[in-house]
Amino acid sequence: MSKVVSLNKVKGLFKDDMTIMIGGFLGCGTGEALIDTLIESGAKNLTIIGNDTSFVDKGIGRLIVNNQVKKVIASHIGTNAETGRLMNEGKLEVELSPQGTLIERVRAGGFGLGGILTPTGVGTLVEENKEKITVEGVEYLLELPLRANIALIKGSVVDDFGNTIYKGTTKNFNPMIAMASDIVIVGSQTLVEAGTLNKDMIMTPGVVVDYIVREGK
Amino acid sequence: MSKVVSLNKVKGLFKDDMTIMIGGFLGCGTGEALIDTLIESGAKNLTIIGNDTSFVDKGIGRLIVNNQVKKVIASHIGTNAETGRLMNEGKLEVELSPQGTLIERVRAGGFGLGGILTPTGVGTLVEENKEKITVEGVEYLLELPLRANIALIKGSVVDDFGNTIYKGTTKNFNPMIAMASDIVIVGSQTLVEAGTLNKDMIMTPGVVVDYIVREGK
Amino acid sequence: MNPKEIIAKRVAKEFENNQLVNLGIGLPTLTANYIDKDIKVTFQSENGMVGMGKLAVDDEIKTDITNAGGQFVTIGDEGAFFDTSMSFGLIRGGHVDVTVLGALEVDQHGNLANWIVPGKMVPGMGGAMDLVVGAKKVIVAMLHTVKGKSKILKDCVLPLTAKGVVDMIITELAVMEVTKEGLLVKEISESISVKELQDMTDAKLIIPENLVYMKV
Amino acid sequence: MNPKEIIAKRVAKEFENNQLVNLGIGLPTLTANYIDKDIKVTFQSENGMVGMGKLAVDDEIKTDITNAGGQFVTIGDEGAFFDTSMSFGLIRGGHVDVTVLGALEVDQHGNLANWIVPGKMVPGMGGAMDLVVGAKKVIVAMLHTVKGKSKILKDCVLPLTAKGVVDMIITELAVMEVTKEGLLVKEISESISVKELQDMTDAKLIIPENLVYMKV
Repeated sequence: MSKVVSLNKVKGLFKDDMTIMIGGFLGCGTGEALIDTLIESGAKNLTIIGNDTSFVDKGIGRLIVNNQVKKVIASHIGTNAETGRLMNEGKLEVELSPQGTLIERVRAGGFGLGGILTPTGVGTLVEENKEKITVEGVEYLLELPLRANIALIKGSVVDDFGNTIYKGTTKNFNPMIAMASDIVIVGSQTLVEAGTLNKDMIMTPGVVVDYIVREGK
Repeated sequence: MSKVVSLNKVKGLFKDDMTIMIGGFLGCGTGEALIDTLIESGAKNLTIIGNDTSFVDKGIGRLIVNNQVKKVIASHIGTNAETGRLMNEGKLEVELSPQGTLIERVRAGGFGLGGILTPTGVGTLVEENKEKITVEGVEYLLELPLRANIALIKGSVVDDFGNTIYKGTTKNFNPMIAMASDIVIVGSQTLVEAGTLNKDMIMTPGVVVDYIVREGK
Repeated sequence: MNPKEIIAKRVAKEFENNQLVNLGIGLPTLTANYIDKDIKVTFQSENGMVGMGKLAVDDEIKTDITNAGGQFVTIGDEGAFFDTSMSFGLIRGGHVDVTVLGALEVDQHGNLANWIVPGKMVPGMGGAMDLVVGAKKVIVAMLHTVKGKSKILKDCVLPLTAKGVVDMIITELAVMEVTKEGLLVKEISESISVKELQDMTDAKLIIPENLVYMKV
Repeated sequence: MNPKEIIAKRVAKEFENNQLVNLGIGLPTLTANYIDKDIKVTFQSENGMVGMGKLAVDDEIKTDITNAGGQFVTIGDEGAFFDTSMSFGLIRGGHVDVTVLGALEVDQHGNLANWIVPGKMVPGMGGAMDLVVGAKKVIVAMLHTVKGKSKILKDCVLPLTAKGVVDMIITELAVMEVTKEGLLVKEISESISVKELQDMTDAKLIIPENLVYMKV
C-alpha cells in the first residue's frame, strides 16, 4: 500500500485534543497545505509544539488565529500578536522553552531518552518546577522529553517511501519532530520515486514516515 | 592561513597522555593515514575513544598493537584479540559503554549537555557507579559527557574550509566526534574548493575543523 | 532440516509488512532468507543504514557501505544512510519493530544474558543493550539447550544484557511468549511431548489448552 | 556619528580571524557592516546555517534560505545548512566564539536581562538563553542609558536571561569587562569624564590607571 495519499485522506486523522508537532521556523519549513488541511478538519483544543507561532497569516500562526489551539509549547511567540492576546485573555496556554532546550526535548522524545541535562535556564524563570542536577560542580536543569500524536513535516524532496531531503534552512525542527510522533505526515514539495534520492542527503528515513501528501511549491 | 596541512605538520600535535577520539566502525570511516601519523608520532599512554578497537591491522586496532594506548572507551573490543589480551594482562584499561550510550556521551560533550538519561543498561553491570534517576516511574541511568583533546575524522569529500561530507556507512561516530574535541583533524579522501559542496549534505561544518590532511583512497 | 534452519524459518514468520527489523549476527541473520515474498520488511544495520540488502559481491562492492560485522553489503531503493546517533535514535526510540538476537541464557521474567561468556574474553555489548531495550518486539532465537543443559532458566545466572525485555523465545523445539505469569508455550515441535519439552527446560512452562504444533 | 553607530563600530573591533559569530537582531546585526577587511569571520544563524551572508535581494532570493528573523539571506562559500539540534549543539557546545546581544539590564555580576519587558507581552526567549550560556564570549551592545536611567545595574531587577554570563559591555560611552571584582572600565568616550560615566552608571565602576579613550 502506497504511503502517498490525498490531503483529504489525512484530514481524517486530526482529532480534538491531540498533540501535534509542526516543523518550521517563522513558517520557513512549514507545510502550508497541511496547515490548510488541519484547519479544514476543524480539530479543536490542540496542543501545538513547534519553534514559534509564526505570523498571523502563516504556518502555525493560522491555527492560533483560527482558535484551534489550547496550548502552545514554543521558544518564541513574539511575531504573532494573536498568540500574546489570547494568552493574556486566558484563552491560550503558552509554555516557553529555550530553543536549544526545546529541540533537545523533542529529540529525547524521539530518541528514547528519559531527559537531558542542560545549563541553559539555570538561575532564571525557566528552572521553575524543574529538577536541578549537579555534575562535577556545575548545575544543570533536567529537561524532559516531548512527544506528539502527529507530526507535520515539510520535505523539499521526498520519495514515495517517505525518505526526505530538506533544503536550506527548512530543516530546523522537521527532522527531530519526525522521530517524536506516533503518526508522521510529510508534505512533499517535490515527489520522486524511491531509489532516486542521494542516500547521504536523507535526514528523515522513510521508515518513520506514515503518510506522504503533496505540498505546493 | 589555510587549514590544509601536511601529515607531518599534524604529527607534532600528538603528545603523551592525550585523549583522542577516532571515527570509524570496525575501521570503516577511519583515516588510516592519520593512524599512520599517530603511530609515527610515538605518543604513548593515550586514551582512545571510539566505537570499537577494529582489527589488529586496521584503524584503532593498530594503535593497540603498537602499545600506545593506556585506556580505551568503546562499545566492542571482540574483533581485536590484542585488546583483550592486553586487558587481561593488566596493561590496558577498557571501559565498555553500550553503543547508543557511547555516542550520546560524545554528543553531550560536543553539544554542551551535562548528561543524558538512558534506559539502556538499567539492571546490568553498566549501572555500576552511576546515578539512577526516575522519571515518571521509569528508571534511567545518568550518563556523562565525553570530550577529547584531538578528534581524528575521515571525510569522503572535504572542502578547504573543512566542510565535510561522509559517504555511506563511513559516517558512524565521525560527525559527533568532530563536535567533542578541542582540535579537529579531518583526513580528506577527496579535497575540493570551498563553495563546491552541496551545503545540504555537509554533516561537519568547517567552522569546527582545525586541520585538513589528505587521506589515500 | 537442521535445528538452526527450523528456528530461522519459524522466526521469519513473525515479520509483518512494513516493519523495520534489526537482526543480530549469526543465526538471526539467517532468518532473512526465509521471509515470505509477500512480506516486505526493511532491515536496519546499526552502524548506519536502513534498507540493507544482501552481502555485496564482485562489482556490487562499495568500500563505504558495510554492515555491523564489517562486511560489504548492498542497500535497497528504500534505504538511507545516517550516523550512529541517528541509528540509535531509531533503536532506542522504539522505531525498530523487531529485533532478533541469540542468547546465552534467557529466563521466565524476560531477562536476557548474551554478552558475557564466563571465563572467556568479554567482547563488549556493542549495540545489543540498546536494541533489546528499544525495539518494540524482542525475539530470542537460539537452540533450546547447550550440551544438554537448558538455556531457558527460572532466573538468569550470567550478567544480564537487559532486564525484562524479551517478548518471545523461538527454539527448534518450541515457540514461547514471555507473560506476566511466566513462559507461555504457543507452539511445540511435533518431535517431542509436552513432558519432554518441560524436562528440557529449566523454567516452568505454562501449557495452554490450545497448544498447536510448530509449523515451518 | 550617532550612538548606535559608535557602538556597532566598536563591537566590530572585537572580532578575530576565523571566529564563529552570532549576532542578535537590531543593533548587534549592524556590527557586521564595520568589520575590518582583513578579519574573516563566519556568521551563524541559529535557525540553521553558518556562513550567512547579507540580505538577499532580487534574484539572489531563495525562499528556502532565511535568517532567524525570517528574512531571505545569502550564504557564503564556507557555509553549511543544518537542523536546529545541530545549530544549538554549536551554540551550547561552545563552538560559537562570540555572540553580541542587546540588553534591557546587565549587572556587575555579568547577569543579563533581555527577554521580559515588564507590563509588555512576553515574546519568548527564543535562542537567547542558549546563546549567552554557550558562546565563549558574550558581548552586550546597547545604549548606556534609557530615558536617563542606567541600564548597567548593581543587580538586575528584571527576570534574568542567564546568570553570570556577560563578558563585556559596549555602550556609546564605554567599554567594560565583567571581572570577579566588578565592572572594569577598559575604554571611555572622549566626550565624558570618569565622574560623569560613574554618575550615569548604577553599578560601581573600577577605573584602572591605564584607562584609554574609546576609538571607533
